[in-house]
Amino acid sequence: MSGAGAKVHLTREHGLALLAQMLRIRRFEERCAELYTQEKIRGFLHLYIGEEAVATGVMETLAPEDRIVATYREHGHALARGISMNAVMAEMYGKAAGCSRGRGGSMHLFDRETNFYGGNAIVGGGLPMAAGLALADRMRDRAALTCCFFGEGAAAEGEFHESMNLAALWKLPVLFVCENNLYAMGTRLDLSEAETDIAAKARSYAMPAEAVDGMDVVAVEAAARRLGAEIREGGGPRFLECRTYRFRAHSMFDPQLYRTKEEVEAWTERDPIARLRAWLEEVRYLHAGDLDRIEAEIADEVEAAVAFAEAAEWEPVENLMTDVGAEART
Amino acid sequence: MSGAGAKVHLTREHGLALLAQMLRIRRFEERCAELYTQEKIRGFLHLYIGEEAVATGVMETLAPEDRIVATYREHGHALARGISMNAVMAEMYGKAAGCSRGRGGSMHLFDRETNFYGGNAIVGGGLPMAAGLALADRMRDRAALTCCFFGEGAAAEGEFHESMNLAALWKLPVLFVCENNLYAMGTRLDLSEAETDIAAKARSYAMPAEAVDGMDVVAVEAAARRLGAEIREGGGPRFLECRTYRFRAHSMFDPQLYRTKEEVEAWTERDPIARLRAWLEEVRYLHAGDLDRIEAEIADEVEAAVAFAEAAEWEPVENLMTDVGAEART
Amino acid sequence: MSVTTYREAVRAAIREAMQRDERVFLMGEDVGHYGGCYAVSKGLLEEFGPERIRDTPLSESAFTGAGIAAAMAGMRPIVEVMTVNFSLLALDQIMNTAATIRHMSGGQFQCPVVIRMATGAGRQLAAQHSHSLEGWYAHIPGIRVLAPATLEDARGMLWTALEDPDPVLIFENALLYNMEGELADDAGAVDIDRAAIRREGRDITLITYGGSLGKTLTAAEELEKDGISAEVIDLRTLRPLDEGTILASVSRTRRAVIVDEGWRTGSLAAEVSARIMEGAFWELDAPVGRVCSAEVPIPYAQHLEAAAIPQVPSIVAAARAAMGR
Amino acid sequence: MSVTTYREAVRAAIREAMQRDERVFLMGEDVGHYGGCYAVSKGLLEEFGPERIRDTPLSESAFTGAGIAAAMAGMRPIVEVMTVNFSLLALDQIMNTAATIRHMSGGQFQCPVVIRMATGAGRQLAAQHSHSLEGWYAHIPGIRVLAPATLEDARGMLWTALEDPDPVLIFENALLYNMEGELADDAGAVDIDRAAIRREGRDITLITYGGSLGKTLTAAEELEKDGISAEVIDLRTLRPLDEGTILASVSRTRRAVIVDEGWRTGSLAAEVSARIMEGAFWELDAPVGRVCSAEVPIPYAQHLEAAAIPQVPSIVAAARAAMGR
Ligand SMILES: Cc1ncc(C[n+]2csc(CCOP(=O)(O)OP(=O)(O)O)c2C)c(N)n1
Ligand SMILES: Cc1ncc(C[n+]2csc(CCOP(=O)(O)OP(=O)(O)O)c2C)c(N)n1
Ligand SMILES: [Mg+2]
Ligand SMILES: [Mg+2]
Repeated sequence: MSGAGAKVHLTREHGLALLAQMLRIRRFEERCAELYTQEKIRGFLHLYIGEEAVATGVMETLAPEDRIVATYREHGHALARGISMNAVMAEMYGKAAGCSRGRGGSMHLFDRETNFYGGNAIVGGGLPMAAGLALADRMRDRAALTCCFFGEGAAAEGEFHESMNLAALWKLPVLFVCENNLYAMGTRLDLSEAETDIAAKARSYAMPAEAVDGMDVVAVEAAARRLGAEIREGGGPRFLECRTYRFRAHSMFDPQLYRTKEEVEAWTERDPIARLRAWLEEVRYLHAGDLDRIEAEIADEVEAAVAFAEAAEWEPVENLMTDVGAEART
Repeated sequence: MSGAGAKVHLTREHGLALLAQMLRIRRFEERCAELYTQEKIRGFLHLYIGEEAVATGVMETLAPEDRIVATYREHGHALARGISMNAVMAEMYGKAAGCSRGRGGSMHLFDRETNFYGGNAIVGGGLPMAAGLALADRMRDRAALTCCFFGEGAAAEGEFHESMNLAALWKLPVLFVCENNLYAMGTRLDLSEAETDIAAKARSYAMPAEAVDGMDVVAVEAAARRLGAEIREGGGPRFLECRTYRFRAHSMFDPQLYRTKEEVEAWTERDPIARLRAWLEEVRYLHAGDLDRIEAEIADEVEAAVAFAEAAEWEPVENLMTDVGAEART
Repeated sequence: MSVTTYREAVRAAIREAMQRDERVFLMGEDVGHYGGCYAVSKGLLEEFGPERIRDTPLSESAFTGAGIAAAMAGMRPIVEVMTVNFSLLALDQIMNTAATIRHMSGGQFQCPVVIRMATGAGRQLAAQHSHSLEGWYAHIPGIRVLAPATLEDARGMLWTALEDPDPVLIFENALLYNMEGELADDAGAVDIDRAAIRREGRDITLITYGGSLGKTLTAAEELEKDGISAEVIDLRTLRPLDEGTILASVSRTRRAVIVDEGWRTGSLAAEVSARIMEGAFWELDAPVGRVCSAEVPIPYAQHLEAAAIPQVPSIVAAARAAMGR
Repeated sequence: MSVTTYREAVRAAIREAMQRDERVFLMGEDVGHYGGCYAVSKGLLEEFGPERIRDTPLSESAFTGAGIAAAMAGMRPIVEVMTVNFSLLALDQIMNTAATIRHMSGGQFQCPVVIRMATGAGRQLAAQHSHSLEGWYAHIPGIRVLAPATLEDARGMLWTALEDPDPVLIFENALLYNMEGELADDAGAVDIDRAAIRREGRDITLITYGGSLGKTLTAAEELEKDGISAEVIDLRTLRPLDEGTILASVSRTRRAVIVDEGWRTGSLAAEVSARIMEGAFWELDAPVGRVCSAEVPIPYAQHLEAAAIPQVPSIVAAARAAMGR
């Protein structure tokens, strides 16, 4: 891999795992897109295709006790974090076996087991949450960090500003990961920000920040690991900007009037999966049959998830009011 | 005067005018504090005492067509902008002759005549307003700037962040003037901001910014004039941080537990009025009798304003619902 | 008459306003290059340019506040907050500035801004994207709140709102954008003061607005089959309420049910019920009923969402109950 | 029994909670070094230190959101939003996160946060500092809304709220902080489910909460002189409403007036009126009345402000009207 990646000593095993994880996310989402046209999945569906290196690389560096806050574009994060594909797919269907019991859908995947705090659909709304989770951990002397994913569009929100300052001021253990895919829906970064260098913004809160090639999973992982270590040593929050690109439409309703085919094609050339694969071939980590095996395993997993979701039960409508408040007060 | 001030060629006339303006604000507010204990003035009363150089210096540089947005600590701005002391005092009393017809009180002085847009009591709430006024002027090709005053505490608000970016992105003619008096109520700057250099914050929006000694009225005026000229030339927004100090309590209810007497005394030594006066004496601009004359004129004006406010009518209670909406639609 | 959609009617209204008055401009997230989240403003950037079809950053408070102030300084902005769900981020500017500025300044400043937003549930967008808060907004003095439910109103309310010297919030139920129908070729401005009787009836008054009008009319048809003649009132303007039309109708029919997609407690339906209590109590033959949303964050799953919001059967049932059947 | 004030009662409640449970901490603007905007938390910084009495920047959305999340992660934060007027800036976090998270996550996460704020008019603070929005907040499913109106409730509601596994908003009317009275030395936790009958009566039920309780009790005394025996209900918990207590009382007295400092349209009073309509219509001898705030941004001048909000004479007049006198 390029740049930072080159310096990392990647084992064959780890390289293949990264490839498999990214492919797993890709194939899952491709299937979701189909299911959306079949109206099995409804509501909004925001695909992560093209950006898989970010969630994959960062998630590799997190411990089980760490907490994750993500956005409505979070299928990749949920899968990479280890929520089962069955539970995620069932949630997309709105079934009771879904990871949010069918209440959340694509935009609101939650999982207590893996400390996965959503699936937040208000742009910027997850940032105060990350600060608060980290605050609790700090006050409870719990050795964990909170990793907060958000898009570059969120950087314009007041909640970004307030949360960055709070985290830096209180030296909270948060890893802010900005997935800079250049567009917020159809608004290009330079049409929404006077200062387009996102990492520089973070530094204006006296928060150490770096930018990394978000199409290079190895570079992402290396940077996240380094920053995470600094956080774990008590250094306070860190900021990682991942420069990436969304290959698909913003959601399923987007005619993409705001960008050219050429631009999309140029970025597609940098597909993080193709890139890692090429490198693995180059260094002869990818053996004959490896890819087919991986693809087959993933295809099985995806089809099993679809079958699981299809077969799963609907929440009885009588349970509409369940979980508005606690059943009994503790 | 010191620093920047020394380089300005100040006429005697101008020097005396600055002194008189600052004294006028000081004496007005001292009288208000008395009237507050007499319960003639009610609600919240936020005194500007100690910070007069900021409003006085900046306001000198503004044209009649310029617009002003201020905070709840805006008596000085209102007077320096030219709202009559009678109208301001009557507003403090809540009389119908007040500059907001008795609806606003101390925190909400308004005046259409002088383009004075309040008196805004939500911290940070005036910043989007400034952006919008400036946007209108730009779209209407009106050669004017909007001058927006706010405290350093407001810099932590999301509305600050969003407005700074909007103004810089759209190159709006706004002069942002941050009155950095080191405290937001009882919260010292370093307890609320990870990055305590306010001007540096502004620069993170790609907005040119400077900091100036806010106790030096000549330096404030010079800086505001220079930045104002850049704005008028179409350079987009500018940011001026004025380092100043509030000599009195935050409001009339504040026991000032959060700062030491010594600190207050040290700053009082830098009183902008005493300082200008000393300099005017040094350069022999202040002649024998000048100060007495100025003080006497101001005393007359203040007492006339009190008499005016005392004699003024109350708004009939039947008019309670006036101005909730327009009488007749246009 | 031509066939058009609600979306096109709103777009035509914006276009006409932009053409008629150069002080008018549209500002909001993705109104320009994207073409509008609901494609309402599609094509307008090309026609009017980026100064007047102004994409904003994701900064709801600042751009809404800027629109409010631009109106104070002589412009006639149409601020589009993509959906009501995000408008909470701009609420300070709406309640503390737009709604207060005229009064607080003793009448010196006014704020003729129009703020549009999409509202409503029904598209499986779950808890954070399904709010119906237009009735809640109607609590705030100093603003006018509109809920166009028909093509005529989608086409005609905007211009009248822009001529209003005070802030006007327009809530467009997102499920209506695809609604198709006939619209007069010369359709233009409509009043924004009065409720409209969309269907005359003798036995009961069904009072509704916005996204629930269609369901309520369907329910009225069902009731007709049962021999119950239902009058249907479309409130149109949620603030100030046209109490006269409501009370006159209820005084005639002596029974009423209010249909409101807002959560039940503290709904606009509660206010309408209270007004009827105060103004027509002696005329009532039965307690006024309410069909509102269940008090739950709207769930994603289709069957749960459908169960959470007013539907034709629940309206019919409530009307029958009010008839004592 | 000792003499104390509402302020001291709130402070004692916070102190006790901090002592009893180390997961509890207080966070907000000026709660520490300043001693609290209303001096509620005075002295607590010295006692508990800056980690647990945590001054925040002027960042309502972030620190409220952080408190919400800290509760999700096992702490028991008391977030103080200085006044309800500024809470609009935090409303997104309250409505879209705190109120939804349990449901939206299918019951996996819960948010036992307590958010306190001062509310109310009456101190000549004008349009931006005089909101009474506690009734408006009661619209939101997923949260509990409390309005302590007595020393006992000021002292006792907090602990119960902290034990509640869901978000609780506590609104303290700022005019009450100086209220003095006797409080049992062992005063402690109180229920946060039921309304309280603060005065028994036969002829009419006056329903109120928070800052208006005192005025309503005074009005009841006045009415007594007229031979009208008024029952006074203090709602205490604005969400969920204790409908049972309301309906039982009104069914007995057959008349009711609701006193509510919120603006009239869309007030909590409207909801209570609608509930009575639905639950006790056949028991009513007269329409339920409302005494609310005038629909105006609260003006500064004392006489105008006083005219804008409920006062004893207006309560008495409404009660007399309901009695047909
Ligand atoms: C507060 C808020 N405003 C607007 C929206 C509508 N919206 C959803 S996603 C989106 C774009 C966000 O862009 P970015 O943060 O860059 O994330 P990306 O979608 O590119 O991953 C917008 C405007 C929203 N969900 N929340
Ligand atoms: C949004 C908001 N939060 C809190 C307050 C209460 N408050 C009024 S003034 C103030 C301090 C503001 O400090 P700063 O901006 O530095 O201005 P200064 O008072 O020092 O001039 C606070 C917290 C408010 N008015 N608005
Ligand atoms: Mg993006
Ligand atoms: Mg300050």
